[in-house]
Amino acid sequence: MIRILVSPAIIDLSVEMDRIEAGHSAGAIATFTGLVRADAKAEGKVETLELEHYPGATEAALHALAGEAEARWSLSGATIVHRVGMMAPGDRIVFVGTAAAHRGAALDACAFLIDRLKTDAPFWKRETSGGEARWVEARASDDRAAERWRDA
Amino acid sequence: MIRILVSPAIIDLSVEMDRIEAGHSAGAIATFTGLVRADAKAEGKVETLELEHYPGATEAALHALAGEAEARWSLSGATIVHRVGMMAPGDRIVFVGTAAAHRGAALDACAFLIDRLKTDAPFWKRETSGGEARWVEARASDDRAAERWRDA
Amino acid sequence: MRVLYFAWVRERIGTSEEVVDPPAGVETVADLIGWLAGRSDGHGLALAAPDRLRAALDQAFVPLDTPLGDASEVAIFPPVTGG
Amino acid sequence: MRVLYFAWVRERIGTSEEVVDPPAGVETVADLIGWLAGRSDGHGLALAAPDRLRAALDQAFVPLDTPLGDASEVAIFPPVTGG
Repeated sequence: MIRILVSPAIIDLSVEMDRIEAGHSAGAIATFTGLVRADAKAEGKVETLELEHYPGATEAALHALAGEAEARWSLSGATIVHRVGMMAPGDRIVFVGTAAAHRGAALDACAFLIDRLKTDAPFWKRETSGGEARWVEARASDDRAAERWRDA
Repeated sequence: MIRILVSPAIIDLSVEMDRIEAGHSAGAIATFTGLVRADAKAEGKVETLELEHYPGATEAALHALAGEAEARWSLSGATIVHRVGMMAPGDRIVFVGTAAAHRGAALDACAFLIDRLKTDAPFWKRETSGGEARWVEARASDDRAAERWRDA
Repeated sequence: MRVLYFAWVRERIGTSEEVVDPPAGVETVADLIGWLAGRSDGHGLALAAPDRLRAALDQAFVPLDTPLGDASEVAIFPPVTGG
Repeated sequence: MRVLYFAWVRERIGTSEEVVDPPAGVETVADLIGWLAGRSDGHGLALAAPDRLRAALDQAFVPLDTPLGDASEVAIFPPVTGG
Protein backbone atom coordinates (compact mmCIF):
# COMPACT_ATOMS: atom_id res chain seq x y z
CA MET A 1 0.00 0.00 0.00
CA ILE A 2 1.69 3.16 -1.22
CA ARG A 3 0.71 6.60 0.02
CA ILE A 4 2.17 9.75 -1.56
CA LEU A 5 1.14 13.24 -0.49
CA VAL A 6 2.70 16.55 -1.57
CA SER A 7 0.88 19.39 0.12
CA PRO A 8 1.26 22.78 1.82
CA ALA A 9 -0.63 21.42 4.86
CA ILE A 10 1.18 20.71 8.13
CA ILE A 11 2.21 17.03 8.26
CA ASP A 12 0.03 15.24 10.82
CA LEU A 13 2.19 12.52 12.38
CA SER A 14 -0.63 10.80 14.23
CA VAL A 15 -2.61 10.40 11.00
CA GLU A 16 0.46 9.10 9.17
CA MET A 17 1.52 6.74 11.97
CA ASP A 18 -2.03 5.34 12.19
CA ARG A 19 -2.18 4.77 8.44
CA ILE A 20 1.16 3.01 8.21
CA GLU A 21 0.23 0.71 11.10
CA ALA A 22 -3.30 -0.04 9.93
CA GLY A 23 -4.60 -2.63 7.55
CA HIS A 24 -1.70 -5.04 7.37
CA SER A 25 0.07 -7.47 9.64
CA ALA A 26 3.51 -5.86 9.60
CA GLY A 27 5.83 -6.58 12.49
CA ALA A 28 8.12 -3.61 11.90
CA ILE A 29 7.59 0.05 11.09
CA ALA A 30 10.38 2.53 10.48
CA THR A 31 9.88 6.25 10.02
CA PHE A 32 11.94 9.29 9.22
CA THR A 33 10.82 12.87 9.84
CA GLY A 34 12.78 15.85 8.55
CA LEU A 35 12.35 19.19 10.33
CA VAL A 36 13.32 22.73 9.38
CA ARG A 37 16.46 23.50 11.40
CA ALA A 38 17.11 27.02 12.73
CA ASP A 39 20.77 26.78 11.70
CA ALA A 40 22.93 29.73 12.56
CA LYS A 41 24.27 31.08 9.26
CA ALA A 42 26.68 33.95 8.64
CA GLU A 43 23.55 35.99 7.90
CA GLY A 44 21.77 34.94 11.11
CA LYS A 45 19.30 32.22 11.96
CA VAL A 46 17.02 30.73 9.32
CA GLU A 47 13.69 32.55 9.50
CA THR A 48 11.69 30.76 6.82
CA LEU A 49 12.12 27.90 4.41
CA GLU A 50 10.16 27.78 1.17
CA LEU A 51 9.77 24.58 -0.83
CA GLU A 52 9.10 24.73 -4.57
CA HIS A 53 8.19 21.59 -6.52
CA TYR A 54 7.30 20.39 -10.02
CA PRO A 55 3.63 19.41 -9.78
CA GLY A 56 2.93 16.04 -11.34
CA ALA A 57 6.59 15.14 -11.82
CA THR A 58 7.23 15.28 -8.06
CA GLU A 59 4.37 12.92 -7.22
CA ALA A 60 5.42 10.59 -10.05
CA ALA A 61 9.02 10.49 -8.80
CA LEU A 62 7.88 9.71 -5.24
CA HIS A 63 5.52 6.98 -6.49
CA ALA A 64 8.35 5.43 -8.47
CA LEU A 65 10.67 5.45 -5.43
CA ALA A 66 8.02 3.97 -3.14
CA GLY A 67 7.26 1.28 -5.71
CA GLU A 68 10.95 0.42 -6.04
CA ALA A 69 11.27 0.14 -2.23
CA GLU A 70 8.08 -1.90 -1.92
CA ALA A 71 9.37 -4.45 -4.45
CA ARG A 72 12.97 -4.54 -3.20
CA TRP A 73 12.11 -5.02 0.51
CA SER A 74 8.68 -6.71 0.20
CA LEU A 75 7.06 -3.85 2.09
CA SER A 76 3.45 -4.03 3.16
CA GLY A 77 3.32 -0.23 3.28
CA ALA A 78 5.31 2.80 2.12
CA THR A 79 4.35 6.39 2.85
CA ILE A 80 6.01 9.58 1.65
CA VAL A 81 4.51 12.92 2.71
CA HIS A 82 6.35 16.06 1.65
CA ARG A 83 5.36 19.57 2.53
CA VAL A 84 5.67 22.43 0.01
CA GLY A 85 5.32 26.21 0.33
CA MET A 86 6.35 28.36 3.28
CA MET A 87 7.64 26.82 6.52
CA ALA A 88 9.19 27.96 9.81
CA PRO A 89 11.99 26.40 11.91
CA GLY A 90 10.69 23.31 13.73
CA ASP A 91 8.12 22.52 11.03
CA ARG A 92 8.10 19.05 9.50
CA ILE A 93 9.28 19.05 5.88
CA VAL A 94 9.06 15.35 5.09
CA PHE A 95 7.77 12.12 6.61
CA VAL A 96 8.74 8.68 5.33
CA GLY A 97 7.22 5.51 6.77
CA THR A 98 7.80 1.87 5.85
CA ALA A 99 6.10 -1.29 7.08
CA ALA A 100 7.53 -4.79 6.67
CA ALA A 101 7.48 -8.19 8.34
CA HIS A 102 10.97 -7.70 9.80
CA ARG A 103 12.97 -4.76 11.07
CA GLY A 104 15.90 -4.93 8.64
CA ALA A 105 13.61 -4.46 5.65
CA ALA A 106 11.66 -1.59 7.24
CA LEU A 107 14.82 0.24 8.38
CA ASP A 108 16.73 -0.18 5.11
CA ALA A 109 13.73 0.82 3.00
CA CYS A 110 13.19 3.93 5.12
CA ALA A 111 16.82 5.02 4.72
CA PHE A 112 16.63 4.26 0.98
CA LEU A 113 13.53 6.42 0.53
CA ILE A 114 14.88 9.50 2.29
CA ASP A 115 18.30 9.19 0.64
CA ARG A 116 16.89 8.78 -2.86
CA LEU A 117 14.15 11.37 -2.38
CA LYS A 118 16.92 13.95 -1.87
CA THR A 119 18.34 13.35 -5.35
CA ASP A 120 15.44 11.92 -7.37
CA ALA A 121 12.44 14.14 -6.61
CA PRO A 122 12.08 17.69 -7.97
CA PHE A 123 11.96 19.95 -4.91
CA TRP A 124 13.92 23.15 -4.35
CA LYS A 125 14.51 24.88 -1.02
CA ARG A 126 14.82 28.63 -0.52
CA GLU A 127 15.92 29.86 2.92
CA THR A 128 15.49 33.32 4.35
CA SER A 129 17.95 34.48 7.00
CA GLY A 130 18.79 38.03 8.02
CA GLY A 131 15.99 39.12 5.69
CA GLU A 132 17.86 37.69 2.66
CA ALA A 133 16.47 34.81 0.60
CA ARG A 134 18.84 32.33 -1.01
CA TRP A 135 18.38 29.02 -2.85
CA VAL A 136 19.89 26.10 -0.96
CA GLU A 137 22.76 24.40 -2.83
CA ALA A 138 22.64 20.69 -3.52
CA ARG A 139 25.23 18.72 -1.54
CA ALA A 140 27.68 16.13 -2.82
CA SER A 141 27.06 14.13 0.36
CA ASP A 142 23.44 13.66 -0.72
CA ASP A 143 24.57 12.30 -4.09
CA ARG A 144 26.86 9.83 -2.32
CA ALA A 145 24.10 8.76 0.09
CA ALA A 146 21.75 8.08 -2.83
CA GLU A 147 24.47 6.31 -4.79
CA ARG A 148 25.08 3.59 -2.18
CA TRP A 149 21.63 2.14 -2.93
CA ARG A 150 22.54 1.55 -6.58
CA ASP A 151 25.36 -0.97 -5.98
CA ALA A 152 23.17 -3.71 -4.53
CA MET B 1 17.84 13.82 26.45
CA ILE B 2 17.31 10.15 27.15
CA ARG B 3 13.90 8.67 27.85
CA ILE B 4 13.53 5.03 28.94
CA LEU B 5 10.18 3.49 29.80
CA VAL B 6 9.43 -0.19 30.51
CA SER B 7 5.74 -0.58 31.26
CA PRO B 8 2.66 -2.76 30.75
CA ALA B 9 0.78 0.27 29.37
CA ILE B 10 -0.05 0.56 25.68
CA ILE B 11 2.66 2.57 23.89
CA ASP B 12 1.23 5.96 22.92
CA LEU B 13 2.93 6.97 19.67
CA SER B 14 1.64 10.52 19.64
CA VAL B 15 3.07 11.16 23.11
CA GLU B 16 6.40 9.62 22.11
CA MET B 17 6.59 11.42 18.76
CA ASP B 18 5.80 14.76 20.45
CA ARG B 19 8.48 14.18 23.09
CA ILE B 20 11.20 13.24 20.65
CA GLU B 21 10.43 16.31 18.50
CA ALA B 22 10.11 18.75 21.37
CA GLY B 23 12.71 20.75 23.19
CA HIS B 24 15.65 20.59 20.80
CA SER B 25 16.52 21.83 17.36
CA ALA B 26 17.00 18.48 15.66
CA GLY B 27 16.67 18.34 11.89
CA ALA B 28 16.13 14.59 11.70
CA ILE B 29 14.08 12.09 13.65
CA ALA B 30 14.09 8.35 13.02
CA THR B 31 11.79 5.88 14.72
CA PHE B 32 11.25 2.16 14.85
CA THR B 33 8.08 0.50 16.12
CA GLY B 34 7.85 -3.26 16.64
CA LEU B 35 4.40 -4.86 16.58
CA VAL B 36 3.14 -8.29 17.65
CA ARG B 37 2.73 -10.28 14.43
CA ALA B 38 -0.07 -12.80 14.03
CA ASP B 39 2.32 -15.25 12.39
CA ALA B 40 0.83 -18.50 11.19
CA LYS B 41 2.63 -21.28 13.09
CA ALA B 42 2.22 -25.03 12.79
CA GLU B 43 0.02 -24.72 15.90
CA GLY B 44 -2.11 -21.90 14.44
CA LYS B 45 -1.98 -18.14 14.66
CA VAL B 46 -0.35 -16.38 17.58
CA GLU B 47 -3.07 -15.51 20.08
CA THR B 48 -1.09 -13.71 22.77
CA LEU B 49 2.46 -12.63 23.43
CA GLU B 50 3.74 -12.20 26.97
CA LEU B 51 6.88 -10.24 27.77
CA GLU B 52 8.86 -10.97 30.92
CA HIS B 53 11.73 -8.72 32.02
CA TYR B 54 14.33 -8.27 34.75
CA PRO B 55 13.20 -5.17 36.66
CA GLY B 56 16.03 -2.76 37.26
CA ALA B 57 18.52 -4.56 35.03
CA THR B 58 16.32 -4.01 31.96
CA GLU B 59 16.04 -0.27 32.50
CA ALA B 60 19.79 -0.06 33.23
CA ALA B 61 20.61 -1.93 30.00
CA LEU B 62 18.37 0.37 27.95
CA HIS B 63 19.89 3.46 29.58
CA ALA B 64 23.36 2.20 28.77
CA LEU B 65 22.44 1.57 25.12
CA ALA B 66 20.78 4.97 24.74
CA GLY B 67 23.79 6.65 26.32
CA GLU B 68 26.15 4.82 23.96
CA ALA B 69 24.06 5.89 20.95
CA GLU B 70 23.78 9.48 22.18
CA ALA B 71 27.56 9.76 22.46
CA ARG B 72 28.40 7.89 19.25
CA TRP B 73 25.99 9.82 16.99
CA SER B 74 25.77 13.14 18.91
CA LEU B 75 22.05 12.66 19.38
CA SER B 76 19.91 15.41 20.83
CA GLY B 77 17.35 12.82 21.91
CA ALA B 78 17.00 9.05 22.33
CA THR B 79 13.82 7.29 23.44
CA ILE B 80 13.27 3.59 24.14
CA VAL B 81 9.82 2.48 25.27
CA HIS B 82 9.27 -1.26 25.76
CA ARG B 83 6.05 -2.87 26.74
CA VAL B 84 5.95 -5.84 29.16
CA GLY B 85 3.18 -8.23 30.20
CA MET B 86 0.38 -9.60 28.04
CA MET B 87 -0.14 -8.40 24.44
CA ALA B 88 -2.27 -9.27 21.42
CA PRO B 89 -1.37 -9.33 17.69
CA GLY B 90 -1.13 -5.79 16.33
CA ASP B 91 -0.02 -4.34 19.69
CA ARG B 92 3.15 -2.29 19.85
CA ILE B 93 5.98 -4.07 21.70
CA VAL B 94 8.73 -1.51 21.35
CA PHE B 95 9.27 2.06 20.17
CA VAL B 96 12.71 3.55 19.50
CA GLY B 97 13.16 7.19 18.54
CA THR B 98 16.33 9.16 17.81
CA ALA B 99 16.82 12.86 17.11
CA ALA B 100 19.93 14.33 15.51
CA ALA B 101 21.03 17.26 13.39
CA HIS B 102 21.31 15.11 10.25
CA ARG B 103 19.50 12.07 8.91
CA GLY B 104 22.43 9.64 8.74
CA ALA B 105 23.02 9.92 12.50
CA ALA B 106 19.33 9.56 13.38
CA LEU B 107 18.82 6.56 11.08
CA ASP B 108 21.99 4.71 12.11
CA ALA B 109 21.38 5.32 15.82
CA CYS B 110 17.81 4.04 15.50
CA ALA B 111 18.96 0.82 13.79
CA PHE B 112 21.73 0.43 16.40
CA LEU B 113 19.29 0.74 19.30
CA ILE B 114 16.79 -1.83 18.05
CA ASP B 115 19.53 -4.25 16.97
CA ARG B 116 21.39 -4.05 20.26
CA LEU B 117 18.23 -4.02 22.38
CA LYS B 118 17.47 -7.49 20.98
CA THR B 119 20.68 -8.96 22.42
CA ASP B 120 21.61 -6.66 25.31
CA ALA B 121 18.39 -6.12 27.28
CA PRO B 122 16.83 -8.80 29.49
CA PHE B 123 13.40 -9.48 28.00
CA TRP B 124 11.85 -12.86 27.25
CA LYS B 125 8.87 -13.53 24.97
CA ARG B 126 6.30 -16.26 25.47
CA GLU B 127 3.81 -16.87 22.65
CA THR B 128 0.51 -18.67 22.84
CA SER B 129 -0.86 -20.31 19.71
CA GLY B 130 -3.41 -23.10 19.44
CA GLY B 131 -3.83 -22.77 23.20
CA GLU B 132 -0.19 -23.79 23.79
CA ALA B 133 2.35 -21.42 25.33
CA ARG B 134 5.99 -21.62 24.29
CA TRP B 135 9.08 -19.50 24.98
CA VAL B 136 10.40 -17.81 21.84
CA GLU B 137 13.92 -18.97 20.89
CA ALA B 138 16.70 -16.42 20.42
CA ARG B 139 17.82 -16.10 16.81
CA ALA B 140 21.36 -16.18 15.47
CA SER B 141 20.36 -13.45 13.01
CA ASP B 142 19.77 -11.11 15.96
CA ASP B 143 23.27 -11.81 17.27
CA ARG B 144 24.73 -11.00 13.85
CA ALA B 145 22.68 -7.80 13.58
CA ALA B 146 23.94 -6.64 16.98
CA GLU B 147 27.50 -7.67 16.15
CA ARG B 148 27.85 -5.37 13.14
CA TRP B 149 27.75 -2.33 15.45
CA ARG B 150 30.83 -3.52 17.34
CA ASP B 151 33.29 -3.34 14.40
CA ALA B 152 33.20 0.42 14.00
CA MET C 1 7.18 22.57 -27.06
CA ARG C 2 6.42 23.65 -23.50
CA VAL C 3 9.43 24.66 -21.41
CA LEU C 4 9.17 24.90 -17.61
CA TYR C 5 11.64 26.62 -15.29
CA PHE C 6 12.06 26.14 -11.54
CA ALA C 7 13.84 27.78 -8.59
CA TRP C 8 16.56 30.31 -9.51
CA VAL C 9 16.30 29.42 -13.21
CA ARG C 10 12.66 30.54 -13.10
CA GLU C 11 13.53 33.67 -11.13
CA ARG C 12 16.31 34.77 -13.49
CA ILE C 13 14.26 34.14 -16.62
CA GLY C 14 11.26 35.85 -15.04
CA THR C 15 8.70 33.23 -16.06
CA SER C 16 7.81 29.73 -14.96
CA GLU C 17 6.72 28.51 -18.38
CA GLU C 18 6.86 29.35 -22.07
CA VAL C 19 6.04 27.72 -25.39
CA VAL C 20 8.90 27.69 -27.89
CA ASP C 21 9.54 26.38 -31.38
CA PRO C 22 13.25 25.65 -31.64
CA PRO C 23 14.84 25.56 -35.12
CA ALA C 24 16.23 22.47 -36.82
CA GLY C 25 19.64 21.60 -35.36
CA VAL C 26 18.39 21.86 -31.77
CA GLU C 27 18.45 18.14 -31.11
CA THR C 28 19.40 17.59 -27.45
CA VAL C 29 18.44 19.18 -24.15
CA ALA C 30 21.87 20.87 -24.12
CA ASP C 31 21.21 22.28 -27.63
CA LEU C 32 17.86 23.63 -26.41
CA ILE C 33 19.50 25.28 -23.38
CA GLY C 34 22.07 26.93 -25.65
CA TRP C 35 19.37 28.21 -27.98
CA LEU C 36 17.10 29.42 -25.13
CA ALA C 37 20.03 31.33 -23.59
CA GLY C 38 19.86 33.80 -26.51
CA ARG C 39 16.21 34.73 -25.99
CA SER C 40 16.77 37.48 -23.38
CA ASP C 41 19.30 38.77 -20.87
CA GLY C 42 17.40 36.86 -18.19
CA HIS C 43 17.65 33.62 -20.18
CA GLY C 44 21.34 34.25 -20.71
CA LEU C 45 21.89 34.79 -16.99
CA ALA C 46 19.88 31.71 -16.01
CA LEU C 47 21.32 29.34 -18.60
CA ALA C 48 24.94 30.47 -18.87
CA ALA C 49 26.40 27.52 -16.93
CA PRO C 50 24.79 24.27 -18.12
CA ASP C 51 26.89 22.24 -15.66
CA ARG C 52 24.79 23.81 -12.90
CA LEU C 53 21.54 22.79 -14.64
CA ARG C 54 19.43 19.65 -14.64
CA ALA C 55 16.51 18.72 -16.89
CA ALA C 56 13.46 16.54 -17.28
CA LEU C 57 11.75 15.40 -20.50
CA ASP C 58 8.04 14.76 -20.11
CA GLN C 59 8.56 14.81 -16.33
CA ALA C 60 11.43 12.27 -16.16
CA PHE C 61 14.98 13.36 -15.19
CA VAL C 62 17.44 13.01 -18.10
CA PRO C 63 21.11 13.84 -18.75
CA LEU C 64 21.59 17.04 -20.78
CA ASP C 65 22.89 15.15 -23.82
CA THR C 66 19.54 13.38 -24.22
CA PRO C 67 17.83 13.91 -27.62
CA LEU C 68 14.61 15.90 -27.33
CA GLY C 69 12.82 13.31 -29.50
CA ASP C 70 9.11 14.00 -29.50
CA ALA C 71 8.94 15.27 -25.92
CA SER C 72 6.21 17.85 -25.44
CA GLU C 73 7.39 19.16 -22.04
CA VAL C 74 10.95 20.07 -21.10
CA ALA C 75 11.84 21.31 -17.61
CA ILE C 76 15.10 23.09 -16.75
CA PHE C 77 16.14 23.61 -13.14
CA PRO C 78 19.02 23.57 -10.62
CA PRO C 79 20.02 20.34 -8.83
CA VAL C 80 17.17 19.33 -6.53
CA THR C 81 17.26 19.98 -2.77
CA GLY C 82 14.20 18.34 -1.25
CA GLY C 83 13.78 16.16 1.80
CA MET D 1 23.68 -14.64 47.71
CA ARG D 2 20.40 -13.91 45.93
CA VAL D 3 19.74 -15.94 42.78
CA LEU D 4 17.06 -14.86 40.28
CA TYR D 5 15.58 -17.01 37.52
CA PHE D 6 13.68 -15.87 34.43
CA ALA D 7 11.53 -17.34 31.64
CA TRP D 8 11.68 -21.15 31.29
CA VAL D 9 14.47 -21.38 33.85
CA ARG D 10 12.11 -19.82 36.41
CA GLU D 11 9.24 -22.07 35.31
CA ARG D 12 11.23 -25.31 35.54
CA ILE D 13 12.73 -24.44 38.93
CA GLY D 14 9.34 -23.30 40.17
CA THR D 15 10.54 -20.09 41.81
CA SER D 16 11.71 -16.70 40.60
CA GLU D 17 14.18 -16.10 43.41
CA GLU D 18 16.03 -17.86 46.21
CA VAL D 19 18.83 -17.11 48.66
CA VAL D 20 21.68 -19.62 48.63
CA ASP D 21 25.01 -20.11 50.35
CA PRO D 22 27.27 -22.03 47.97
CA PRO D 23 30.20 -23.97 49.43
CA ALA D 24 33.86 -23.15 48.88
CA GLY D 25 34.96 -24.29 45.43
CA VAL D 26 31.99 -22.63 43.72
CA GLU D 27 33.99 -19.82 42.17
CA THR D 28 32.43 -18.97 38.81
CA VAL D 29 28.91 -18.56 37.48
CA ALA D 30 29.30 -21.95 35.76
CA ASP D 31 30.33 -23.52 39.09
CA LEU D 32 27.24 -22.02 40.70
CA ILE D 33 24.96 -23.38 37.95
CA GLY D 34 26.47 -26.85 38.40
CA TRP D 35 25.96 -26.69 42.16
CA LEU D 36 22.38 -25.31 41.90
CA ALA D 37 21.45 -28.11 39.46
CA GLY D 38 21.67 -30.60 42.35
CA ARG D 39 19.14 -28.80 44.57
CA SER D 40 15.98 -30.36 43.10
CA ASP D 41 14.66 -32.18 40.05
CA GLY D 42 13.36 -28.82 38.79
CA HIS D 43 16.80 -27.24 39.18
CA GLY D 44 18.32 -30.21 37.37
CA LEU D 45 15.86 -29.87 34.49
CA ALA D 46 16.34 -26.10 34.22
CA LEU D 47 20.14 -26.06 34.50
CA ALA D 48 21.16 -29.27 32.71
CA ALA D 49 22.44 -27.52 29.58
CA PRO D 50 24.60 -24.52 30.55
CA ASP D 51 25.26 -23.70 26.86
CA ARG D 52 21.58 -22.68 26.66
CA LEU D 53 21.91 -20.38 29.68
CA ARG D 54 23.01 -16.79 30.15
CA ALA D 55 23.76 -14.92 33.37
CA ALA D 56 24.08 -11.53 34.99
CA LEU D 57 26.10 -10.55 38.07
CA ASP D 58 24.65 -7.61 39.96
CA GLN D 59 22.45 -6.90 36.93
CA ALA D 60 25.21 -6.86 34.27
CA PHE D 61 25.46 -9.61 31.63
CA VAL D 62 28.58 -11.76 32.04
CA PRO D 63 30.05 -14.89 30.41
CA LEU D 64 29.50 -18.06 32.46
CA ASP D 65 33.20 -18.41 33.28
CA THR D 66 33.14 -15.13 35.22
CA PRO D 67 34.20 -15.39 38.89
CA LEU D 68 31.35 -14.65 41.29
CA GLY D 69 33.61 -12.32 43.27
CA ASP D 70 31.56 -10.43 45.82
CA ALA D 71 28.39 -10.21 43.71
CA SER D 72 25.26 -10.19 45.83
CA GLU D 73 22.77 -10.89 43.00
CA VAL D 74 23.14 -13.55 40.31
CA ALA D 75 20.53 -14.01 37.58
CA ILE D 76 20.26 -17.10 35.39
CA PHE D 77 18.07 -17.11 32.28
CA PRO D 78 17.76 -18.19 28.63
CA PRO D 79 19.13 -16.01 25.79
CA VAL D 80 17.08 -12.81 25.67
CA THR D 81 14.32 -12.29 23.10
CA GLY D 82 13.07 -8.72 23.48
CA GLY D 83 12.34 -6.03 20.93
